[in-house]
Amino acid sequence: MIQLLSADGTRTPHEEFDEVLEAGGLATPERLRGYYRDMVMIRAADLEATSLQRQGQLGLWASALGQEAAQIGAGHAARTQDYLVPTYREHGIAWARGIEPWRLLEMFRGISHGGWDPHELRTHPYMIVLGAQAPHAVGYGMGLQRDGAVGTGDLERDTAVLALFGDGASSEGEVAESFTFAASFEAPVVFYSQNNQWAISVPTSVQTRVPLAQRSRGWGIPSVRVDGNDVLAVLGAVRSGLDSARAGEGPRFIESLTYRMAAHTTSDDASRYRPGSEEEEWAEKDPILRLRRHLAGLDEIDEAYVATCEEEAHDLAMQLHHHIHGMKDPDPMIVFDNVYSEPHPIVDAEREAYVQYLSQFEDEEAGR
Amino acid sequence: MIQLLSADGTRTPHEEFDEVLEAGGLATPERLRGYYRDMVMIRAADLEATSLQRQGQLGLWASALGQEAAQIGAGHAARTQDYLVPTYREHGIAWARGIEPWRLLEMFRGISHGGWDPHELRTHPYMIVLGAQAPHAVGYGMGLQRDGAVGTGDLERDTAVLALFGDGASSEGEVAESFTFAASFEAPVVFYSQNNQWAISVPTSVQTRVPLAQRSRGWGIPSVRVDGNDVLAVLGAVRSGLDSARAGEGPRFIESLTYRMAAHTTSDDASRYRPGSEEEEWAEKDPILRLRRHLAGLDEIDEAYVATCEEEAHDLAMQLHHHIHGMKDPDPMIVFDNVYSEPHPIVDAEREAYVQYLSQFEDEEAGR
Amino acid sequence: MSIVQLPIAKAITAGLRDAMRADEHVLIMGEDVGVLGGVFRVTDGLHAEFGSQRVVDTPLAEAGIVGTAVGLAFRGYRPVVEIQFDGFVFPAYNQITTQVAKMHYRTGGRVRMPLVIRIPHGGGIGAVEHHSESPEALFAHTAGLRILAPSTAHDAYWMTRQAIETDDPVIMLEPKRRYWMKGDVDTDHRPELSPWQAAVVRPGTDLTLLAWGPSVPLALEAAASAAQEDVSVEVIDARSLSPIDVPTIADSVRRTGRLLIVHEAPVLGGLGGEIAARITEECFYHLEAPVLRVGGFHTPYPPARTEHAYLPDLDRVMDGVDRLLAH
Amino acid sequence: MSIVQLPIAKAITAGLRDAMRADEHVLIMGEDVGVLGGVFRVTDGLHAEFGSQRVVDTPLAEAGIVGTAVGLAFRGYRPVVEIQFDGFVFPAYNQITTQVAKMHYRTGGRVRMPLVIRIPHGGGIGAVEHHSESPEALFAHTAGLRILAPSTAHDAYWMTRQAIETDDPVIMLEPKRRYWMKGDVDTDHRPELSPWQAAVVRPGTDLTLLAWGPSVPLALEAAASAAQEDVSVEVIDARSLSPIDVPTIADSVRRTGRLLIVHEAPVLGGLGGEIAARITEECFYHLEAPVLRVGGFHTPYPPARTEHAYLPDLDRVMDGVDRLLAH
Ligand SMILES: Cc1ncc(C[n+]2csc(CCOP(=O)(O)OP(=O)(O)O)c2C)c(N)n1
Ligand SMILES: Cc1ncc(C[n+]2csc(CCOP(=O)(O)OP(=O)(O)O)c2C)c(N)n1
Ligand SMILES: [Mg+2]
Ligand SMILES: [Mg+2]
Repeated sequence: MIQLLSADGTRTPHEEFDEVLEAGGLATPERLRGYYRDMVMIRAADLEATSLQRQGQLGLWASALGQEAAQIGAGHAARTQDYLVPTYREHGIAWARGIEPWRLLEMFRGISHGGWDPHELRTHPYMIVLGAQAPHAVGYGMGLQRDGAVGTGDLERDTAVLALFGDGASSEGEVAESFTFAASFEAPVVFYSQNNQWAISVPTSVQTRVPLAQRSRGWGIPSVRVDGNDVLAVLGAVRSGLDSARAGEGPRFIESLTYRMAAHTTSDDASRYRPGSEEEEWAEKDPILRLRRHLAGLDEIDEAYVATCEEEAHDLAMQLHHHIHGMKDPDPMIVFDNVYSEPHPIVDAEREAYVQYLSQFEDEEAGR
Repeated sequence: MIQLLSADGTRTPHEEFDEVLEAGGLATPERLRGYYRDMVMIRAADLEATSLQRQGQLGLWASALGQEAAQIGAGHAARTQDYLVPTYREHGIAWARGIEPWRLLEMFRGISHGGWDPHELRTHPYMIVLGAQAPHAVGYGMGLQRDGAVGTGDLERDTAVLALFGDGASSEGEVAESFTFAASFEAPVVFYSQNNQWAISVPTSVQTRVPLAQRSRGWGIPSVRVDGNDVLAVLGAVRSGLDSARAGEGPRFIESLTYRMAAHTTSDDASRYRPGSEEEEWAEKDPILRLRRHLAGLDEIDEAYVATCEEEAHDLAMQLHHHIHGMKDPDPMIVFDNVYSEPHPIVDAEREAYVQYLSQFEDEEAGR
Repeated sequence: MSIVQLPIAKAITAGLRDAMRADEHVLIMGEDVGVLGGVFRVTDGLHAEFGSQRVVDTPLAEAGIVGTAVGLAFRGYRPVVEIQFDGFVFPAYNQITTQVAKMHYRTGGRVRMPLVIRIPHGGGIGAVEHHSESPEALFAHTAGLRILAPSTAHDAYWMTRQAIETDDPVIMLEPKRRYWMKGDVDTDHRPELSPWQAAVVRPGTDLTLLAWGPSVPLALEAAASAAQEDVSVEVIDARSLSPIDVPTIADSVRRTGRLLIVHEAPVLGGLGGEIAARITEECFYHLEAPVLRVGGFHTPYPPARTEHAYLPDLDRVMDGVDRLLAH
Repeated sequence: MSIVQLPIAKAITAGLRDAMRADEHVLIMGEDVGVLGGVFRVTDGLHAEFGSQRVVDTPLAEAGIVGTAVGLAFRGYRPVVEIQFDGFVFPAYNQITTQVAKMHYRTGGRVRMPLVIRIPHGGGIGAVEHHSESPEALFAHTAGLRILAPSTAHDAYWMTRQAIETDDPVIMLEPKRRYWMKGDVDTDHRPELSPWQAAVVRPGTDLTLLAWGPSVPLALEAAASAAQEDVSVEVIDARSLSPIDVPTIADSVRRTGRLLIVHEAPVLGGLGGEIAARITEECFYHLEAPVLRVGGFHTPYPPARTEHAYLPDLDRVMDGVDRLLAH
């Protein structure tokens, strides 16, 4: 496992990744503070979402607590032109791509199935069907190849795809088929799996007996395993992978070892299947704490900055709170929208019949 | 690639496999002559089937020409109690398991979907949906584990499963999922892929950029690549794999490099996608010729034996010819049989209505 | 004590437990079915009682789950597979459609497939995408499968047992949003009614209302509501969706002359259409009105905060009743 | 020359070629579609003309084929995917049902899925298992998909082009056993009839006979045969199976009072049931008899030497006509 920051914040050099971080200006103190702030912000949003769920404002919430470095690092490792293909627990990725957190909350509230324009934000919709997004990522990469957007040598234009999935989802056949297509066509795709130790109640050992990183070697796809709670290791690995992919060197696979600190979702009770001691153990490896320790060691963070971040995070949580509490339920007629992009007589007839059906009640109410 | 017999019949020793062959008495001159005879027989049956298809007696035939060693070797490597899970081109496997060739022909003639009792012959039905049989093999192995039929140390009782699939089918997600299950549960399964270089018109290089044998390493499943036209290498690898699996040491994967000498099926025209020179090249590596050369080198075969084999093969072909030509079409009422094992009112009603419908014509004919 | 009050989920648990006690070849497989007891806790306690050889937390791969269950069935086991949510059955669709359904046929009756596929089914729980589907029509069209859809705790218990005892593959559609609805379960006396038969759960004379699974309580509510307007609605619980018990429905329609079918699945291409076609064929001269259907729209299952519009509710069922009676 | 005589397979080839010439974002993917030109030679010559970046021999994995096509569509491409045979579409069922069909909806209309999935469809070619299926009902139930089923060379050409031009995903069911049936194709003049509409292909007054794809020639044959007994059969080619053009069928049934539906798929749960239910609802007072259906049985597709019993043929269609007229 590659680690650049140990749990106490100590920095270990890593030839390849340090070069990549350096070249991209990704590890300047300012940037590091930025990652710290991002992680604090997204954690606050995450905690607020859980609380909103408890208040009945969301139907469900899938917390990414503990995976902040794995996501903020990967999100920032991508270049603007890259295309990111998340799962449903990718709030840090979303944040890094400029997707407002309330758009995520809307999905978990149950007012939309997808909250942003994938083209505009270069980020695929969240995906609940495990693994189903992986071939999309490869196909997108095959499109990039056909567009001449790979391997021209222009780092600001050449494009790669980051395909995310969990340790559990790694078992889905569609992920394996994605490896096959990516390897065969040398598609510019980095597969990035956050191994957060659990797929709901099932430990990673049920999905694989060997390190998950080894999986892609069966296709000859090079892989690394990084400490996913170490934002620098993640940044280095993902940037390096994406740059190699955009250069036309084919796919890579990264296993990012992290931990799902909360339950699977707000519907889940993690105490049924894992000991509190495990959670405590991982609390020691907290990605935010770690970066703060590192910054402190560099003398690049002060109490004021920490306080500002916390204040901003608090504000964000409040904003989300108010935004969600003030939210009206959608017009039920949206049910009929966007089923097709071109007119469809059956949908039109059903919409019309439903309008007519509803109008009865209006008549009734008017009649009262 | 492991080879025990080179194309000219020269024998190379191989520590592990020689031991296995020795222990099983699998490489005695008598056995070798038996394999030779089997391969000659099955090739004759195969050629006859192609000719029967040309005569309109079969709807289709998928020839296994060139894959005789890969199949006869694997079939005989299995112990009686083992369970074999074939594809649709496994005529040598079927032969080794005692499945009469006319049962295969019946399927390709279109009079049944499956010609034998899988329980009785410990051989799964032929499978046309590529890869779909692989999880069955693993599940069967999981059943063996639960039955206490694995790892007791009794080689005559402990049981393993041989799961067969082609180079093309190796790309199906269900095969990958089978690796996952087998690895996780340490199921007693040997995955055996005949890489015959082609999936219809698509070369193996489209399915994998690295040797196919490497595929299973992603799950930590040990693998070997053997010369599939070398009956001894196949015997050694498959027996060794199955014995290790039956001993409770978990799954293995074998890539068996061979060549589909005929077109994909009688509907296919291989000249559209591969050069005749390739076919010629592989003709040099013919598995039957090779074993005969080896036997000749050992001075363990004479003209009389060769002639007897050819006579027997000719007789078999004639038998098949007569059997198929004399075959009546099945009673169409079988369409309704075995849809369910317990009574089903819809099927019963449809059967009855069809009988009644048919009786109209009888009445008409009687009326004439 | 032979009668206990249980929620549907727990009735299924009891059915599974009793089946496992009765036959050691019964085993349970799926995602999170072990220590956790399933996301709906339907397998709660079974791992503790039967251990991990018989209650198997599998890798996360639905085709693999169903496919290995097929292999286990070949080996003489009776696997009960849990698909975590209706929306996640599709990765296993190939195995179910081309393998599970056809194995008995393609082996000429030599191999039986006593496999049960349990699927929490339907909407109305405010869930995120893919957690509220009603895919019954996508399975009923395929010969070789049987489909049961219990609507009461008693049926849930017995259908679980009977599905497991059946030598054909059975898909059990469990009414997710009614999992915590309680009912009396008599675990001692095998019901006289076959699981493959429909039940008239409320007799009536003006109109037949057919429903299954989660929609049965709604149908009963509608019948009660109609009764207040002196409309006598006969409610039939289909119970089995494959085979469909056409005779019981036809008997009723011959008496009432009118049929309304309610299901959560989209009306277009739903099972209601098949039933309507069959009943019309059998009862043509008894019908006072065309068979009408109330169900989901020809749209994907919508976001949770609009599902009340998508799902049949009392108003929409009553509207169907009114339209039917207006003929 | 604007009118050419082509077999259906070659009309599709021509449609693909012209679409690829017209729009460089159109590309073809599938098993053996490249150098070989597909097992039915439908993509013959396209690899030679457009090269392997636009005519892609993929790895052998249907979910991967459809799933990567989704990704290509996200990137602005218009992939035309070939599934080698109807029986092999099921490994891609998850992608088609949960992804392809729903992408436009779940992205709030922000992402379009101009994807075409070509499937050689139906039986009657004496094939081995899994090569003769008619799975249309397994797709028509899912909102978001469109389904076309051409029965003539002319429709085959134009529907191919129009399917590719459509911004929604389209499943093209190609009438496998009619691939070599020839017909005139006018490649210059866009047909006035929308691909989503049904066509009255033979007018008649006594009875409406609805069919699609490979069953249309059979329906025409039956109509000709009925004419000899002075029964006037109106034949409708459904052409589009999603959406179904209910108004055209209903218009006809209002005139004839009788509807017979013929399809190769099993009757139980087939699309015929949905159409019967809808037409009965719309034309209840015009119907002289219940809608009848002739189709496959509730069995897996049987071995080839018995498929003549399973498939609708002239005798079975005429039997349906007789039964319908007997009412
Ligand atoms: C195809 C499919 N099967 C099952 C589920 C139900 N499910 C949702 S999340 C989950 C566990 C996922 O684990 P992992 O991939 O490790 O991601 P994590 O939740 O740990 O982020 C399961 C089984 C699903 N969403 N999709
Ligand atoms: C799921 C599925 N997809 C497609 C096919 C059509 N098909 C039949 S054989 C074949 C090629 C198989 O190649 P391989 O696995 O290498 O086996 P081989 O034919 O070489 O023995 C294809 C594409 C199929 N039978 N099943
Ligand atoms: Mg996980
Ligand atoms: Mg091959």
